[in-house]
Amino acid sequence: MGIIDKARKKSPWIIHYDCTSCNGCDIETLACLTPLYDVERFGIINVGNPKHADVLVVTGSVNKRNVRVLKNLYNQMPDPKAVVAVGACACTGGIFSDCYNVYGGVNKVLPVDVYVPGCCPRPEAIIDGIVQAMDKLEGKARNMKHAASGKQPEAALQASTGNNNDGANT
Amino acid sequence: MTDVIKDIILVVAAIIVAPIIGGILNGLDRKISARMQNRYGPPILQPFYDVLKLFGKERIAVNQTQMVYVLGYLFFAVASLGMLVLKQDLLMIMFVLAFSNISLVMGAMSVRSPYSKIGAQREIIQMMAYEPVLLLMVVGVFMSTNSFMIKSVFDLDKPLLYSLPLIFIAFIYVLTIKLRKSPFDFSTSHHGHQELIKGLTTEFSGPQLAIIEMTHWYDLVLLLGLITLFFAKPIWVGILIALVCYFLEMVIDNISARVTWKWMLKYTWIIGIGLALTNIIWLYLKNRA
Amino acid sequence: MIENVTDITKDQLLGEVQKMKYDGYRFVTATCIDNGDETLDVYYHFDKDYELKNFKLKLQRNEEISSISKIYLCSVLVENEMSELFGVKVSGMAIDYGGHMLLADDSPDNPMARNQIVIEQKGAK
Amino acid sequence: MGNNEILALVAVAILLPALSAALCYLIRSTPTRKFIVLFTALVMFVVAGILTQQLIKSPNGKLTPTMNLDFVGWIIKFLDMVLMIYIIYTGVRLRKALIVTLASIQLIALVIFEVFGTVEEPKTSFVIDYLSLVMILLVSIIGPIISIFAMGYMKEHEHHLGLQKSRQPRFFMIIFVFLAAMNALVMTNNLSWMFFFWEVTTLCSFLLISHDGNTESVKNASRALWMNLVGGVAFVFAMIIIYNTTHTLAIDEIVGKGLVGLLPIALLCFAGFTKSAQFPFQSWLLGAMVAPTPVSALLHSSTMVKAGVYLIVRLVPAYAGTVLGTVVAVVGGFTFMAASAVAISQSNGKRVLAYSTIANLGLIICCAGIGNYVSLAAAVLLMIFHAVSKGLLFLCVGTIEQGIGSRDIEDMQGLMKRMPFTTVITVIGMISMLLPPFGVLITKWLTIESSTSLPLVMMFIILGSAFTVVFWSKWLGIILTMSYKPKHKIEHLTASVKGALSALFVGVLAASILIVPLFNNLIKPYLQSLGNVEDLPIGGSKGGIWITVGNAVFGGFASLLFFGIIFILMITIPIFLKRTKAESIKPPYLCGENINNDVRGLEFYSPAEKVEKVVVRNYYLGGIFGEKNLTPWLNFISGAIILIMFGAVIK
Amino acid sequence: MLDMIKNVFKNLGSKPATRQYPFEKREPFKNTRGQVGGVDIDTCIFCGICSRKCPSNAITVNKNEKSWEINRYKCVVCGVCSEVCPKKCLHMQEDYRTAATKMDNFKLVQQPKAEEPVKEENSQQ
Amino acid sequence: MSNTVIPFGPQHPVLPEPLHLKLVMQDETVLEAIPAIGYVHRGLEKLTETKEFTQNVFVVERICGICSFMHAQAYCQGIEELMNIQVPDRARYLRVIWAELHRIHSHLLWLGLLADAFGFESLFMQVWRNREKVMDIMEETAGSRVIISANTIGGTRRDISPEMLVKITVIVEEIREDLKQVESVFFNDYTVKHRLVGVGVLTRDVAYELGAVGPMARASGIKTDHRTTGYAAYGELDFEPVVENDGDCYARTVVRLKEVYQSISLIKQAIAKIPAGETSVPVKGFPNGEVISRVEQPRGEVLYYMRGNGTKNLERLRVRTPTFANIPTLLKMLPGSQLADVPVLILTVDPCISCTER
Repeated sequence: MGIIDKARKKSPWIIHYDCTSCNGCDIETLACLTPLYDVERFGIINVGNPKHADVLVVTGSVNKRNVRVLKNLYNQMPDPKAVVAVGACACTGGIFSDCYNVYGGVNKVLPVDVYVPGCCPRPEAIIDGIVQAMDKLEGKARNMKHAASGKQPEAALQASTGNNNDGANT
Repeated sequence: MTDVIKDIILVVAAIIVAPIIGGILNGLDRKISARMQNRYGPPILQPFYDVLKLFGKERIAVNQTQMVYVLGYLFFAVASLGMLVLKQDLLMIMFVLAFSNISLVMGAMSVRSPYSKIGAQREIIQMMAYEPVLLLMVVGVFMSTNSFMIKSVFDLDKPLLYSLPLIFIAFIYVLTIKLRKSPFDFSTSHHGHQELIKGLTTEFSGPQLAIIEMTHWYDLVLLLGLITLFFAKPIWVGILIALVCYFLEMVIDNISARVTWKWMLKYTWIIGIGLALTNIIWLYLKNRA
Repeated sequence: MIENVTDITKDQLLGEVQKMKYDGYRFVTATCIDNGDETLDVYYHFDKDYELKNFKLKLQRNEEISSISKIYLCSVLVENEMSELFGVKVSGMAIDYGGHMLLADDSPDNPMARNQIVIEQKGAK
Repeated sequence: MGNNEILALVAVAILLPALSAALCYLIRSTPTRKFIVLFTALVMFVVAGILTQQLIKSPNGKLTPTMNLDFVGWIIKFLDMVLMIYIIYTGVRLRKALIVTLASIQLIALVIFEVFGTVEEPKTSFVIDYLSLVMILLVSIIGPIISIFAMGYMKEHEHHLGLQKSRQPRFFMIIFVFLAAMNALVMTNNLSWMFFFWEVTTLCSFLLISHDGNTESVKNASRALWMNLVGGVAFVFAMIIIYNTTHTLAIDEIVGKGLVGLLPIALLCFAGFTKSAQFPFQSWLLGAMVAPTPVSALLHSSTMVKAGVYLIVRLVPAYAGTVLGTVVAVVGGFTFMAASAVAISQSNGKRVLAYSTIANLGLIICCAGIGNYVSLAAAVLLMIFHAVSKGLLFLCVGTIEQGIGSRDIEDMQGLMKRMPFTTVITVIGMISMLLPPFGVLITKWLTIESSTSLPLVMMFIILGSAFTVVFWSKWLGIILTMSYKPKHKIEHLTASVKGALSALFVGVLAASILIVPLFNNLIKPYLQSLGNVEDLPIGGSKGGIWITVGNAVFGGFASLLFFGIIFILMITIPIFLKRTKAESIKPPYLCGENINNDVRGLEFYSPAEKVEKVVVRNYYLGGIFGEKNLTPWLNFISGAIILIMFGAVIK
Repeated sequence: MLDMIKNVFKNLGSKPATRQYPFEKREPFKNTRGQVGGVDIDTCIFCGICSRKCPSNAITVNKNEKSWEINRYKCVVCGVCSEVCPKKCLHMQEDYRTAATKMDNFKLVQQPKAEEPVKEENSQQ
Repeated sequence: MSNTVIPFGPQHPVLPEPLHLKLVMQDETVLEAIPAIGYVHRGLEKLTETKEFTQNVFVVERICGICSFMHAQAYCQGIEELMNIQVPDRARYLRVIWAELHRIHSHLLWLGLLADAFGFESLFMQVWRNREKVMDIMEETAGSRVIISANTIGGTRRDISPEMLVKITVIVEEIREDLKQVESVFFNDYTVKHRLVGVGVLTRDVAYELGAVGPMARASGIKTDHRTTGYAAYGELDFEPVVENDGDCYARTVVRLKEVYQSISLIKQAIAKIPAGETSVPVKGFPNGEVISRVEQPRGEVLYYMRGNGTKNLERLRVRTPTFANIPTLLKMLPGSQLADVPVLILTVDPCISCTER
């Protein structure tokens, strides 16, 4: 298993979701991909699909409509996974924490692993954040192995299929 | 009996060596592409890290059958590689390769996910575009060797390239589609920045994705092997040409935008089939004369 | 400080807007202001050659106005926004988001309306 | 066995179904009918089996029971007239001048030719060689199985239509008459008899298409009738020309002599085109899809339409290597490509199957036209594989239609959860049409390998097979779509339906797995009978089919090895799957807008917080392959090719 | 079609533009607003202007406790606090703040006679 | 026959921002597309009512991180007009310089994203590599890369030193050189043109009727550019709006690319003409009354409506951002397009969803 743990650290795939960011953090996250910073050096790829991703990079505070999207995305990511909150808004809600449509930081909705402060954070800071998140994944993977044995995929299903059972929708 | 044992050893060796070569080539591709974009790029072993990591991920599924298709994809790709190594019927290799692809398409269509399904539809259209060219290539090989067995390609004293120059170009053309390189990366793309997210592979994750990734490596080796056929003697020249072609694909990848599938269909048929057919008719006339 | 403001009533609205369209004006946007005394001001801004023309419409809360989206389709967004954030009733919008263009289910209703502020602040503290 | 025993067997093969037909019509009790159907089926199996055994034992690969019964000839002549008059009557009743005209032409020509002329009937009325045997096996095995299926199906069908009085007696009568006619058609050596049975099948087809009696079915049936009558007219004139030039109507002589001149052969091929619904005559077969599914399965895919290709394959020695052969290959190849292309745009399951049938018939005709040993082997193999697979698929679609109330492909999503038994069989049936190592693909491979002498035809086949992949895999994908959810079964199949499906399913698998013995025992002797060659370029050994030139193998595929590996995989994959069982079930990706707790991912939040269903339809590429745009062009081109064919043979 | 090819080969031939970040750090520009460095707690008079002017309310000043506290994860690094500070004891730092796995407020308390401010900040990786 | 109905966004890798579309398609032809916004709605207009009007500068900057400077500029210019503040000349020029730097950064960003949307990764990389130079200027002059917070009511918060001004001229010239290399790709490359020419055509009349602004309108042949009214120092600089007449995606690309050159020229003119002196004047009193302020952002004209009531808080601040005006064009452009063109079409609007929703 050691080799997989090693590989895990070298290949963090991220999914970036812009909650209510002002685009500042988004463009800095995107700037990480560009030649000057080139996070692919660390194996980081912006895959854009929760099913493939290891790290969820969230920018911006969570607003009331985004909550479900964020939860869905997180739910669809396979373990071990980490959440990185990028920017003041994602950490605490920042300047918008008093707005009526804002819940607050990402930690109100998801377990955040790494906080990257700043408005906007420098690309370097974002790289640091993702690298830190990778370190946390190792511990998470260990927990996952313990939990896996007792897990029942059907259990979640039973709870949820009650609402629509019409055959035409199979 | 020794022949059979030799064959088995050959196939097993191919099965073990191919993904390593494929992975390294893939890593080189990423590195060189990065350099073409003025970036430093990932380490060459990056594809292996990715696959290993994916094997260590949680196994999530959308339905119970996905894994079957993924295994089908892998198995038939391996089988066609095995047939290549054993120098079997080229036409059948193409059919088995198509089967492998259809298996992936079925896997993508088996889930109720819009992007995966649309990706599958596009993949089917891609297959419709490149299959005729591949089959025509096989026919071209037949016309110059008078046999469908790959063995006879190696028995030929003149490289195939001399008699099939146009088909070679057509093959390079469809290779871009097969390798899912820009401008034809619309059923799935290496980077998710396209309208279908990851298209075909959207719903595959963890070990499933790892197997798909490995199958791509097998595919890559197989396709480069097919290029090698065009210059089978001496074999190192063929391999060199295959690598040059692979480099060419990287360049094409980096100098073009993604086109639409309608364009692809139209031009693959016009250019690909046109070139291949011209070549075949030329051979046909030459053979009759 | 705003030039070219014309006061109109809500019955004149559609006619005046139609006239603006004939005159080749571009619809810029509409602005809704809650005066805090159960009245709302709605400005409709039009532009031609960098010159703004504004219609000012004074409304009682709960008054209904008709949508101008049949004349200027692009007013759809701003009208939806008005009805969501201020509770202005707008009838006949080309696309009606039903109060869910910007706001989610559990967002406060008409958050920009003044009577809401008090409740909001109380709730917050 | 002696001559008389074999003659008796032939008589049983023809007369027993005819008798059963009469009984079915007369005895209107359901249990009795069931018994008759089962009994007839059993006898037909046995007869086919004995015939096979006898043929394999026979020294020259031919069974030629002779008989000196002139009155049989007269009975058939008489029945011929009756048949024509009945068709004219039908034409009058339907007010279709075209039908009346065509039938009248045939009647007049026949009367002049047969009654007033002095026609000498051939001595050997029946010749059973390996080609006939293949057809007999198809008719006598698939036919009864489909009849058994029809028992369960028609009950449900009539229940669905809400009929007061069952029309099943009539239905089964026609089916059995058809089986009798079909058996006779492939066994007879007399061209004029063949013509009679040919027209009987046409009439049966007409009656069965219009079985439900609504306007659409009657309209389509009458179209089928007149198109087939066009072929009939060609047949009659071919017959007359042949007799006038060679003074014989014995098919083996006509074929063997090769002195007939190409025109009558071309006319016969033309008749074959109409019967096999080649472009531009494809519309009748598509219209025939309104008939109850067993009819589609039996007449319009497995057997009757094979009569056309049977005739064309039978005539191969007469035109192989001539310009006619080339044109026939072009017609077939073009139909294969065109029908496959149009099939892409179809969303109605039965129509897709119909187009696929047309395409495969085209491929058989194309193989016949190419006319070398490899392609002929492919033609006969394809006749077998296609009949089994397509018969099965039609039955499956019929069952699915009764299960879910639709034959639209798009409605078949998630079928796996609802009708698991039917779905598995359907999927295997489709795979057998499409993928290695199943037989249909092997024949496609053989065709391509043998068509290299005709680049144009080869391109048609290659394009056609690319299109084939498209429409099959689209459909397969829809059927296999499912979400993670416990089974939701609505499948209730009667024993007859289940039995028939299983039987054909076993047939599909057996045919593909036993391809080597099949080849060695049926096709190889057939090929050898064509030219008495010892050294065939194609052979079955080492678990597969190999094409050789001299001692060198130039193409080959060990399908048995492949089946073996698949079998091993089928055992190991479940074990592997168990080890890699999913740890959790996640809904599909819907851009994050999934409805809460909906692991199946059927719905998403759309604008304004509404809940909307996710619908993903297949691509039908209407702009490129649309039936309406494409058909006129394709008809025009194929019509032109046929005209060229006649032009080429007349000059 | 081949307009990009020149660029691609030029890039291939030249050194990548990538700055090998963790191994090669760039000196921050002068006067960059990296983060609020903190307050010179001994000179601070706890007037609270910085707290009032802070647009995101990240700073808390407690006159009684004599404490100055900043939530760096709420701070938008606008630099207003250092501009408005009457004693100019609040200063901005040029280096950016690194990521952390826990959010902690940075609190400084003026000790009546102590030399050093008490730091309650958690260590960062 | 039912049609394909799929969600597109809010989380979608091709859209950097959460925009949701319900797409109704047949094969891949879009029949109907209904955009949904609200994923970035924070309630910023309300927030400005509770903050002091001086603090609001920082709030409006964070409406959008890409055109943050222009938001602050529009706000400040409005308040200055309301309170009759005369901004020093140097500050007016500095505003022009920073604003044009922002325009370059925004357009380059957009060009990169567009390249990414049509699958041209290496082009994306080249354009964004160039953009980093602008970001460096921002950081060096204003102290921050993206949200530079350089504006304040009554002027600018920082000055740019003369040496730095010279350096800026050199760097923008470098940017022009670099951009020239990729220009031909955008203008001439076959595959790029294949994806852009004739896609999403918006005729002049339709664009005008839908209220399109900025490059969207200019690409459709409407000669509108609010800078020509001469706010800040634009009146003293020489430029002409870039106008194209085709109204398709290609025209929009051309307009934006040419505007980068225009901005470079404006910066150089401004640096040449910039007077010495103070950069800000002190502000006293509170705003009272109503005012409308308009500024040309990279995406088009932004409209600020402000009403003060003589207290430190504003009574109402309304922002009509350019994307808000441009989104309705999507309603006309998307139906009938191909699925593959949807991202390109959305991007050519250059949507700034956080602007739109505030």
